[in-house]
Amino acid sequence: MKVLVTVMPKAGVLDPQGKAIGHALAGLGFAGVGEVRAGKVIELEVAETDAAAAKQAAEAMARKLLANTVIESFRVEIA
Amino acid sequence: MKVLVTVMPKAGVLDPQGKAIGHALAGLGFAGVGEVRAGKVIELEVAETDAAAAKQAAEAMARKLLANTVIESFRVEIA
Amino acid sequence: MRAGIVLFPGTNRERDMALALQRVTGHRPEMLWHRDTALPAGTDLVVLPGGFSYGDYLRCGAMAAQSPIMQAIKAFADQGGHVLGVCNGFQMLTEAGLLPGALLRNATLRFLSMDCRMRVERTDTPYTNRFQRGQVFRSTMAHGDGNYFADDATLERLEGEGLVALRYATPAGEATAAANRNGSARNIAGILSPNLRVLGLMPHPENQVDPEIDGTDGLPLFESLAATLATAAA
Amino acid sequence: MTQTPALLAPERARQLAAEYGLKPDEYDRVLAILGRAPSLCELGIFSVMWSEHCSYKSSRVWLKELPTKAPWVIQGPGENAGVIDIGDGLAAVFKMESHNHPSFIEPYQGAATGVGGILRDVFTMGARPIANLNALRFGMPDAPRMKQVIDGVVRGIGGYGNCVGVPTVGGEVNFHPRYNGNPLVNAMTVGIARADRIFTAAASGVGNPVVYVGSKTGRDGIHGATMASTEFTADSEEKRPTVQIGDPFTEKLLIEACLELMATDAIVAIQDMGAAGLTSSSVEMAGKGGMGIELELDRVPQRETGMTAYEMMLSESQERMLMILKPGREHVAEAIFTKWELDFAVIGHLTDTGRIVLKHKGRLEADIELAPLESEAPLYRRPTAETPRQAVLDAAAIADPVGPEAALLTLVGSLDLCSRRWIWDQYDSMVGGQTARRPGAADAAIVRIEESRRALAMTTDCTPRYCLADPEEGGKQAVAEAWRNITATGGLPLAITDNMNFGNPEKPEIMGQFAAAVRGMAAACIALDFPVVSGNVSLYNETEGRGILPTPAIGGVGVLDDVAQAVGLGLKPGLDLVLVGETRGWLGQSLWLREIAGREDGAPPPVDLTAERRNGDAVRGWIRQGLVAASHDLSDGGLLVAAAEMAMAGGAGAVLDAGPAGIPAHGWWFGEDQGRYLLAVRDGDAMLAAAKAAGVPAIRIGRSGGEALVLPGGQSISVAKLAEAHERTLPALMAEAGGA
Ligand SMILES: Nc1ncnc2c1ncn2[C@@H]1O[C@H](COP(=O)(O)OP(=O)(O)O)[C@@H](O)[C@H]1O
Ligand SMILES: [Mg+2]
Repeated sequence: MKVLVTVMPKAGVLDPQGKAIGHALAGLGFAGVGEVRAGKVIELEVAETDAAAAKQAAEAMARKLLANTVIESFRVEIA
Repeated sequence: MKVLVTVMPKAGVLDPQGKAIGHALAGLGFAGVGEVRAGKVIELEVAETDAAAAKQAAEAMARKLLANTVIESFRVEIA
Repeated sequence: MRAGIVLFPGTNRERDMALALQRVTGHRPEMLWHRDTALPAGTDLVVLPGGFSYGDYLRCGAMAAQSPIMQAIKAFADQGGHVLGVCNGFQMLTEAGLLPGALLRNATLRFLSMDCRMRVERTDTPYTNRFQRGQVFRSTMAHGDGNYFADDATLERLEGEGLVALRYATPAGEATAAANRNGSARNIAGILSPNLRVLGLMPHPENQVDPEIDGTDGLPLFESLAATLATAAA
Repeated sequence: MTQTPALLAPERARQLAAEYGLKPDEYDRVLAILGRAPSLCELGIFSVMWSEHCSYKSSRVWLKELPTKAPWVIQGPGENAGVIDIGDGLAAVFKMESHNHPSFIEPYQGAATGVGGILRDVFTMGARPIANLNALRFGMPDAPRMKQVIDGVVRGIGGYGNCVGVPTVGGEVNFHPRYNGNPLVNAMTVGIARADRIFTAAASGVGNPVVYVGSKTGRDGIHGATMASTEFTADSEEKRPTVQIGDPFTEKLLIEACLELMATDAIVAIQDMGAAGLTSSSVEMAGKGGMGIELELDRVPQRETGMTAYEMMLSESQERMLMILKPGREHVAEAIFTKWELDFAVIGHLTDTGRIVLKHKGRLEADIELAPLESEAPLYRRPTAETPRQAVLDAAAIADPVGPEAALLTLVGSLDLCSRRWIWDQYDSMVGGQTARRPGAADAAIVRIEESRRALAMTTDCTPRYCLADPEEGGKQAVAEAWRNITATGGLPLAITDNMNFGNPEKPEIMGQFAAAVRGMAAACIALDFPVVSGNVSLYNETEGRGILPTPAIGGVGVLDDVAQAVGLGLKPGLDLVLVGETRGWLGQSLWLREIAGREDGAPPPVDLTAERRNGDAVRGWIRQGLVAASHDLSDGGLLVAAAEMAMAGGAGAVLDAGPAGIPAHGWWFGEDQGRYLLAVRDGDAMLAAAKAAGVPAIRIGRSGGEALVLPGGQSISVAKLAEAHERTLPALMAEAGGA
């Protein structure tokens, strides 16, 4: 089963990369782009076959390693 | 409208980061984790109100800037 | 002083650090391995050196912070042990929760390898007692993720408790935006734990300990440690 | 098991051979060697081993002319890297290599994997890498995609070098429209080993295990021709060759693990898997040792499923090494590689058959006699055409449109002379704690050797516009400038590596450039006792039929017995400025001519090798006697640019005297006559006397002090203003290349 963990900078945390992307997009002539946030996505192939259990395991991984909750929030989805 | 652009290393392209994450998860005792791929997600706030048009614009941004199509593939979703 | 330098996969400034410590103690510090679960008996300083542990993949220092030896280091710090984290080591200390905050990508979004200057904010610490208060010293930085971040409450607490050890500053000692290349909150270059025994900083004073290489601006930091720990041992 | 592999049908084989780049007569030779049609895997092996890159078929006849011997040369060309004795039982191991095409396709990864590859060439030989350098040639920043290329290449070099913890201490950069479609990325690594602990690739010992270590094998970088082939499978998307991705983290582990294993006595031979990966490493190791080799490809650690023998043999996945171990030592090696969390597999053994035999899934995939694979490899003496000589320009006949003050400000901010700080600020130049002179601080980078007083002086040099105008003088000049740059720091130049970047060798004028450049290099190497110990050739650097400027990049290495002897170029106040060497005011091919007069013509400045040697030996002697406070060689931009560079580096100004009568002012200030140095000394009279005694031309040209360069006409240009013009160019150009 494939699980997606998406990790984003928390609101209020500086996101220099998102800001730079927004800037670059504007520079390339893409109009109407507002706030840009840049995060990470980690795609995990897990042996678990039960979706709820897989989700729970991925959440544990996110809390332990994949996200730094001082600066990041995360969400887990089954792909 | 919020658009999500997810950028992943192409299939077959080495993903050292994913490899290291997989290794670390195994080391932390998370069993049953198979292949891990690490990518980026860019969350864009766009002025566009038509979903199809927003998606199209985001695809253009991905091709032009957000993804390096030599080594990365991307997908666009409306959040 | 009995110092141990921890080696993680990808650590690369361990020899620089060993040279700096050797300069003030006369002997080579011990190298410790990330999979060790205990520190050698009698250790009074643990150093987490610079480098790219685990390739800086995911987040700098994140995987190293989960290493077996980190448990031992946390216990050591809890018991009042001295822990110095430089660059990647600072990132590990924040990831492991031994110091608050986090180190984000440099505001320039580029790796910064250049001289910087730091102002010494207090001199009554194990790491700074050989500096003058307000002294500005030169060091080099070499990092992609040195942009110190903490929420406002944490920053207020750090300031209030005097736990900001070092701030990026101009040669004249002003903490200006221009002197703060990586964009750190309040120009913070280094912070201390409440008991002043854990120090994390981004620049590399271990590269400024030899007149033949790049001057000796960083030497007082190591002399401070040597003096503190020699007294402690006596 | 069958006796012959599955053979290709004759017409199909011939067609594929052509697709893989084998000429018809080359393919006939393959048939003669095999005595039958090849299997796909065999054809792949021949095509990569006989490619220009691996066989040097166009360049070999010329490269033989380069001098490669000296009493201090331990290992000349032919191994993974060259090795020289630097005293105290230590050896310096170094080489330079190009990654031009990959860097244009994917600048970050192309440059990064270039650095990774050259590092492996050096630590393969038992050396700990202590320095990286990079010689870069870019097109004009406003050319399509070029800023992205510049940005990606610089990030890639930094990204890899910074992570593995090897300081990037020097290099060079040129810009020219002729690189618009073909930028050059040449990376150099220098390492240190014990002179009696050098490892080589020659295999020996029948039955000895063949061991694979490092990363797993994927389909990275497999010969592009396979893409067109539907031979293997229908799902072509999956099997498409992919860009190689560098993993500096794994490389760092590989360095530590290999060095740890090398400290034991387990290794017989070792070789990195570079271009043509498993093929070239196994063929070369067995071939050099006169052995046979048999591999079970099922045991190769694989990253992807369903890989064929052909794909495994041609994969260019990064961060992999092949070793021959002593019998029974597998467990020693395995323990070390497991500790460093790297893949380890025994994939075969040595035989006495003189053949390479490959098995996969219970089938024979290749069986080739090794000796003819090397001895019958194609070798071409391609036709050459001489570059027509250009007229020697007379400075007096060229009008100076702006005067020295304006010209200087333009020149110090021009692309080829502006500060490279934007680049080196992204490279960790200090890691290791031994960098005594960083980029910009001296003419060569100085790195001390751990636990020693000794230091190495390292530089890369080449002036491509000279090479285009006169490849022989240009080749000479490139070697001479490297020698001069090392000398200017007080270092004793010992040997060079080279990276020959040229266009299509099938064109006589390109092959002529190559041959002439080698001739010039050889002359300089001999005159300066500066042999070639390693190198690399990159041909076919052409886009739409237009070649790059001929670019024989030279990487020079020298030694200082004591790091304290090293001098930099930073000027301090209160010193006499002494110009060493003869000035005629040579403006042909000078930067002044290009940037100020808008012309790129004339004969380039000739190099008088006798004068070069005499002047340099004298300067080095004076530095070693402690007579010199700062020193700089005169090259691009000439005397006034050199003075400005010293002033900016040290933050002090100078008052300059007028040149001798008979030399036009612009020739005096900006001529690029060779074999010259600008020295800052405490006692100018003593220096002039010493010069006279040594028969070295020298004159006092001014005195340092103040905050400006003051010209004889009274014009004063503040050092701050110069620095502003010098520093502004690259950051301004690259600002919008941004950071995302
Ligand atoms: N690509 C690069 N990487 C690192 N350092 C560089 C690079 N290019 C130039 N430098 C450094 O910039 C300085 C000036 O280079 P250059 O003008 O080529 O010197 P020179 O003319 O004396 O050979 C040198 O210290 C050189 O090592
Ligand atoms: Mg040079």
